[in-house]
Amino acid sequence: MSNVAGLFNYWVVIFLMMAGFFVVISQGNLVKKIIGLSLFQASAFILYISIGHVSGGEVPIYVEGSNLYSNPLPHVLILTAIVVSVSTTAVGLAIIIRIKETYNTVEEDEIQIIDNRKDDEDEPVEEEHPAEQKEDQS
Amino acid sequence: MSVVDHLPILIIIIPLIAAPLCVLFDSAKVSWLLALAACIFSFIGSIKLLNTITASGPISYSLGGWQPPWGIEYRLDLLSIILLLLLTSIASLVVLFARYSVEQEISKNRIVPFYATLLLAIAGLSGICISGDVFNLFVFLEISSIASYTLISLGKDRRALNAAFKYLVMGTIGATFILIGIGFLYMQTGTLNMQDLSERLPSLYDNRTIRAGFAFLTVGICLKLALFPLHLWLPNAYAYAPSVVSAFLAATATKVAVYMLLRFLLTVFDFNFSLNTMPLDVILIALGSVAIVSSSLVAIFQVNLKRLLAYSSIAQLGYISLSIGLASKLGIASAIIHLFNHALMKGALFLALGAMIYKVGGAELKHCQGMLKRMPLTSLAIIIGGLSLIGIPGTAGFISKWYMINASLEAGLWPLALLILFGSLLAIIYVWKMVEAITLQPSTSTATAPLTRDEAPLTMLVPIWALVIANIYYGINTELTVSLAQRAANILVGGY
Amino acid sequence: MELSITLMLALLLVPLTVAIALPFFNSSPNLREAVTLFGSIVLLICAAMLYQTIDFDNPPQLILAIPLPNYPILFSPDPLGIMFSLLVSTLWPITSLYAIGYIRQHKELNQTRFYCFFALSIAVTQAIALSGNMLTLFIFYEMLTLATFPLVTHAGSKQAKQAGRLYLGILMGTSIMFLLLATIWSANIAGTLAFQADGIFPADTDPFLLNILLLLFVFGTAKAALMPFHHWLPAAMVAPVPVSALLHAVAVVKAGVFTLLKVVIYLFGIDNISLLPAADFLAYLAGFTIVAASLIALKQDNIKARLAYSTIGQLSYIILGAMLATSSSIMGSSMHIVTHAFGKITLFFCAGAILLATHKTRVSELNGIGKQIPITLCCFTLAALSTIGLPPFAGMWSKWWLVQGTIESGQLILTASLLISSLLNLIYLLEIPLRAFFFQQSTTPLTFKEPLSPHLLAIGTTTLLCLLLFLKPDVLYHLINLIDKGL
Amino acid sequence: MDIALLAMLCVTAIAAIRIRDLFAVTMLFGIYSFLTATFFLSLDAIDVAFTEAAVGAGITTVLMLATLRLTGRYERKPKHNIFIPLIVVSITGAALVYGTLDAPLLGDPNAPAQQHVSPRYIEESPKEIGIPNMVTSVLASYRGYDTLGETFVIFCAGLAVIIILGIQDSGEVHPGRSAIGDQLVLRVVVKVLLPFILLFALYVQLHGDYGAGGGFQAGIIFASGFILYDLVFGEGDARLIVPPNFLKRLAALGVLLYAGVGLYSLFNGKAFLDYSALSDNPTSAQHIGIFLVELGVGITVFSVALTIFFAFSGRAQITVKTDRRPPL
Repeated sequence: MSNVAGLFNYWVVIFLMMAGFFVVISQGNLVKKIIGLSLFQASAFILYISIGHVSGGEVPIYVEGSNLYSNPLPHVLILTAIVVSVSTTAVGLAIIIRIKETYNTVEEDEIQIIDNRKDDEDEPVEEEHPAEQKEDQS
Repeated sequence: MSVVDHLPILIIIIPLIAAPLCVLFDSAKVSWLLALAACIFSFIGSIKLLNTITASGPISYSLGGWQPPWGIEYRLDLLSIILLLLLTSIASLVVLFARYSVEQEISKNRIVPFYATLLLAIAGLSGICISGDVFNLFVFLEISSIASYTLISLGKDRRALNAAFKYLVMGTIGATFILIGIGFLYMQTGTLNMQDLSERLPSLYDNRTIRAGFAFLTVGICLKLALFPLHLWLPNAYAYAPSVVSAFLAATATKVAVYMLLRFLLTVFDFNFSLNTMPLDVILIALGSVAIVSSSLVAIFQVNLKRLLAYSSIAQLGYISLSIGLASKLGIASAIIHLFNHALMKGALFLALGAMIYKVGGAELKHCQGMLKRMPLTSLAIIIGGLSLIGIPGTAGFISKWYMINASLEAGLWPLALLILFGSLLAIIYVWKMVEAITLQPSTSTATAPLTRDEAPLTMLVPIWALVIANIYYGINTELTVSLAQRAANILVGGY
Repeated sequence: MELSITLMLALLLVPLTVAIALPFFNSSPNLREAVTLFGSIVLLICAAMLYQTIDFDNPPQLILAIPLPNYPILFSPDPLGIMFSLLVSTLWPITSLYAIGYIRQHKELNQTRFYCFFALSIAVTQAIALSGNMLTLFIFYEMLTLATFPLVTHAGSKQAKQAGRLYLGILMGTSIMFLLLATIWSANIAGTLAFQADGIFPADTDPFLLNILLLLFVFGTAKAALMPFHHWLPAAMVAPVPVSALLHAVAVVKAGVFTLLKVVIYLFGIDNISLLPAADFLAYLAGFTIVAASLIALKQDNIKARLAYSTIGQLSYIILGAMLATSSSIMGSSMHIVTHAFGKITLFFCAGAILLATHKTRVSELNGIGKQIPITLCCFTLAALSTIGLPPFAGMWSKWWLVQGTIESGQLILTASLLISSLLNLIYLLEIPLRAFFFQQSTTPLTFKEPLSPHLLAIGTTTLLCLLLFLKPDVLYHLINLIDKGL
Repeated sequence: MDIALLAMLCVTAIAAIRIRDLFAVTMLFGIYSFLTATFFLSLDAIDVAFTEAAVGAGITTVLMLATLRLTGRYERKPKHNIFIPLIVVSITGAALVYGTLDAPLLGDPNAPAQQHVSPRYIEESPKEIGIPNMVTSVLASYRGYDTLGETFVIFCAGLAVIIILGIQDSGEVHPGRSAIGDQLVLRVVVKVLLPFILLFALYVQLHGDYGAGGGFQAGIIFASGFILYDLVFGEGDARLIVPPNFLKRLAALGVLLYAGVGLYSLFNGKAFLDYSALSDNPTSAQHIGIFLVELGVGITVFSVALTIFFAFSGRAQITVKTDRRPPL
């Protein structure tokens, strides 16, 4: 029973992770994919922090007299991981914006259709990128 | 400590630092020179390290002066140095090639950040190959990944954006899986250092957490490796990225993923657990086989040569994972050999296509017409590269095939030998599609390209031909590749 | 010893140098062809000297590189190899002579490229002849395919493209799929690929495996054009005549059967071969090919195609002999490599000459052209007789030994197949001179259009050689006996 | 407490899956991050909680909103079936649960994770590093190299956004044209708040040794000060104060500062990032080292965060101005 109590926490976290994961692979909207990705990662972070948790332990900042602290290492790892995930999100969103501008949609399947259509055409795709050209002049 | 003792960190940190320097100077020319200098430095450094390692065994370097497992350790063994040599040499050549290709393909105001990002990608990948700490590996994996997403998104064709995004999503999922895997390992061992893990894990092989961790690491890495069902991100990413990027990534990125796989399967875990206790060997063989056949078949029907090569890359990764799945010293060795040789071929081919795009303006079959007359050297490079891809004797590809087939025969799995050969058969077809388009004169009515000679500039030809010659050299003299690979395999497989 | 090694190097390098040098003479055809001729003659001299100096008891060994530990790229000729090398070296100058006449009259495009790859193919063929282990042989076997590909597709026409695909597809496909597998497998079993008199396989090798290996080797060597892998040869006939003559009647196809002989004699050892059921099966398959090819040849109207099928049949003689693996059948096969070469190359030369003089490529059109080009057609007749195996021509010797081989091994069905095919040869080869001389055709003007030209010279030479080889087959016999001694 | 939190987390997650209004989803994500942060707090991870709040609820949400402004707020109903994803997810989930079956119970002080490496950090770091916040010690010293890598990740993200979106130079700005309209009250409030925000950022930067905080959080807050200013006082105003090209270089300087510390010790014969080269007294050496690298992190984070914001908002203006054909 205590066993279940002790693991229950993990299981909820797993549920959260999977919720995020599900959003990523099931949703067609790119923005939502990114949101799902962030959910997925954020939940994974909870898993780490749970690993480092020591019941009855202090926040890992040294104070006279106390000797039981939570494990600082997972905290450090997750600090790094959070930064990584926000960077990824930023890049992903930036790409989405450009996709919106060039495809004028952010729905996966529509983009797919456009791409396939373009496969048949023989024309080079430069004119898809007035942005590029303008900027070349600048 | 002399500078030489610091080489392990220097070969990583120099390209890393070069990136912000590019941004500071903010000049295309300077960035190019900086990048070139940094890569060449790392290359020379790696050669130096190779000598040290072959002479006196693995090197360990404690960062921040904190000895492992408390601090982060850099650990170089033969496998790492093979990868580093590959990375730095290819990187140097690619950057040398980049000069004009980038000027043409990438708008002015992006050239500087482009070089900076390329440097980060290079450093990130190198960092993966040298790190002895699983979490540090993750961090550098992310550096290289984010850099790669960006570089791919720079492609002129808008499909590059979509490809980059796909890659970003898949890659991040993979990374998160790896993160979870690492978490599980940490949960049961309390350490992140590879050596430390390898000492502590054997007693825990029956532990379900460890097994789950193993599974997540493998899946995560296979996503990066584009192993068959997880390969969907690769073709477009390589096809629509700027030429330089395709060349660099095709030659190195997936190879580093293979490195990670080997590192985790054989160093962090050990041979018997990974490939005997766990059913991974069967899975690798099965997926590898499917990858070889299916991707080669798809490759045959491509008209965009970069896409064709991308699919061929997936097939080649199939060969590699299949050889690993053979679960024998010879198998691992041949995987490493092919890893090395395939980088050479694909590097050469993609660079050659880059030169072609630079001059002709595209890499589709229709652009090939009259290539032989127009850019003979480039065409010849493509032909030789293609032959190497097939595995014609006298090229590096033949050596790979020889060892992989030997390995599968040794394992008593002659059907696999047949399969590998069948793969080369398909390779003949798709390679010959290119060669025919390039060599045979088009019926003059359809000849679009002027048949005046118009060869790519020297800074492009030199790297291309350096790789072509490497393809032939390592097809005839295999002392370096084979002996190193076999030694590395012995170390990895260890007791077995 | 030292000298013979230098000579071996020369055999490889002379044609190679020619190939590399030729592009620089692109501007002046005369100089270019002079270089070719000169090179070919030098090659002939070197080959002859090698034959003189070589000591077969401890043959010279030349290691170029060691791509795989203990599988070097090794050159170390045996009598068979020397024979092959001599053969090619003899025919190259003659063919060049012929080519000069032919190519110019025929106004081929990209002549330099043509001569260049021609010389390259010769170099590779020499390498095959001299190769000292299976790896080397395999490597250059593949190279030969690649070196000859540009010649096959020389015309650049759609048809040539198709032919090229078939050529490459069958030759490279089989060699990679089967030959390479067989080679690696053998290496895996025996731990060596060096050619040894009594085979390399340890006595305890699973016979079943040996059977498989033999099949792989034979089917992997599509250059030997054993059915069902023979289609590439007729297809390759789109190439210019000199190519069909030297490469697709001699160098390439003979490289195929040469490989098989090497495999049978020096990898398996004839004692083992005769024990393998696979060998019998293959012998019968060869017998079938012999008859079938002759029958198909009968139906061909295009001269070159007819000759091509005749070649397929003749090649199977050699395979048959190899698979019977009796001493006399082996001798017959080895000999047939040479004798058939002279006969067939002459026939092709003549076909080319006919094309040049009368622009006719079909047998049915040849009625009454005998008056226009009598010399050519006489030579054709003589060569045909040699190919059929009638005295007084070289062809007879080899056939003799082969028939003997079949009888020795009591395979009377195979004996029959040999005789039947000889009969068919008689019919389909002699039809041509018959039509030319005796069928009249009112339309054809009776003008003599056969000026003395280089290619006529070539035809004459080869015809004479056919005769000579019957009268003074010393060199041939010397080598043949050496091979026999080796068995 | 935990149970309640977890329950709320689940609710938010499920809601995020079901709702099609992306604006709402983004808001939910922000809430989710806040809840996570709170949960981290309850697990004694204050630094992480702080960061998660600043990043997840702060930056990420802002970026997502900026994106939605361009890509439209509503998601189309996905046509493709969700069957396969469901299978994949359940398999993965099952694997994870399987993994936890042998896991040490939550909070078990004798769990292996608590045994091997971390005790050294807990027991020694106050002495050998000389600062109470163990997280900072590990972050900036024991595993300082990871943090260097992390900083490069941020730098890389900055470059990435510059490459993908490009940033407007000051020429493009429209002082006074505010994103949220002209609102006097807000302006006053911000004017009053801004100094405090910036001060607080500095405090966080310096206080990292003793309490929660450090370069990363400080950088974010500092940047958010500017972002707030930019939002309220019109797009581009902030750009006049800190022009993007300057920011780019600033970011570069930040990482260089960090890496420079490493190289300094390297060229003084110590290992890379071995702070003991910085001073004879080991603990003060650590102090200096940590201060410098945290400063580096702070600078980079600040400039990159601001760059990214500029890039996104800049994109927004153009896209609003010219119909989806922006010069980069």
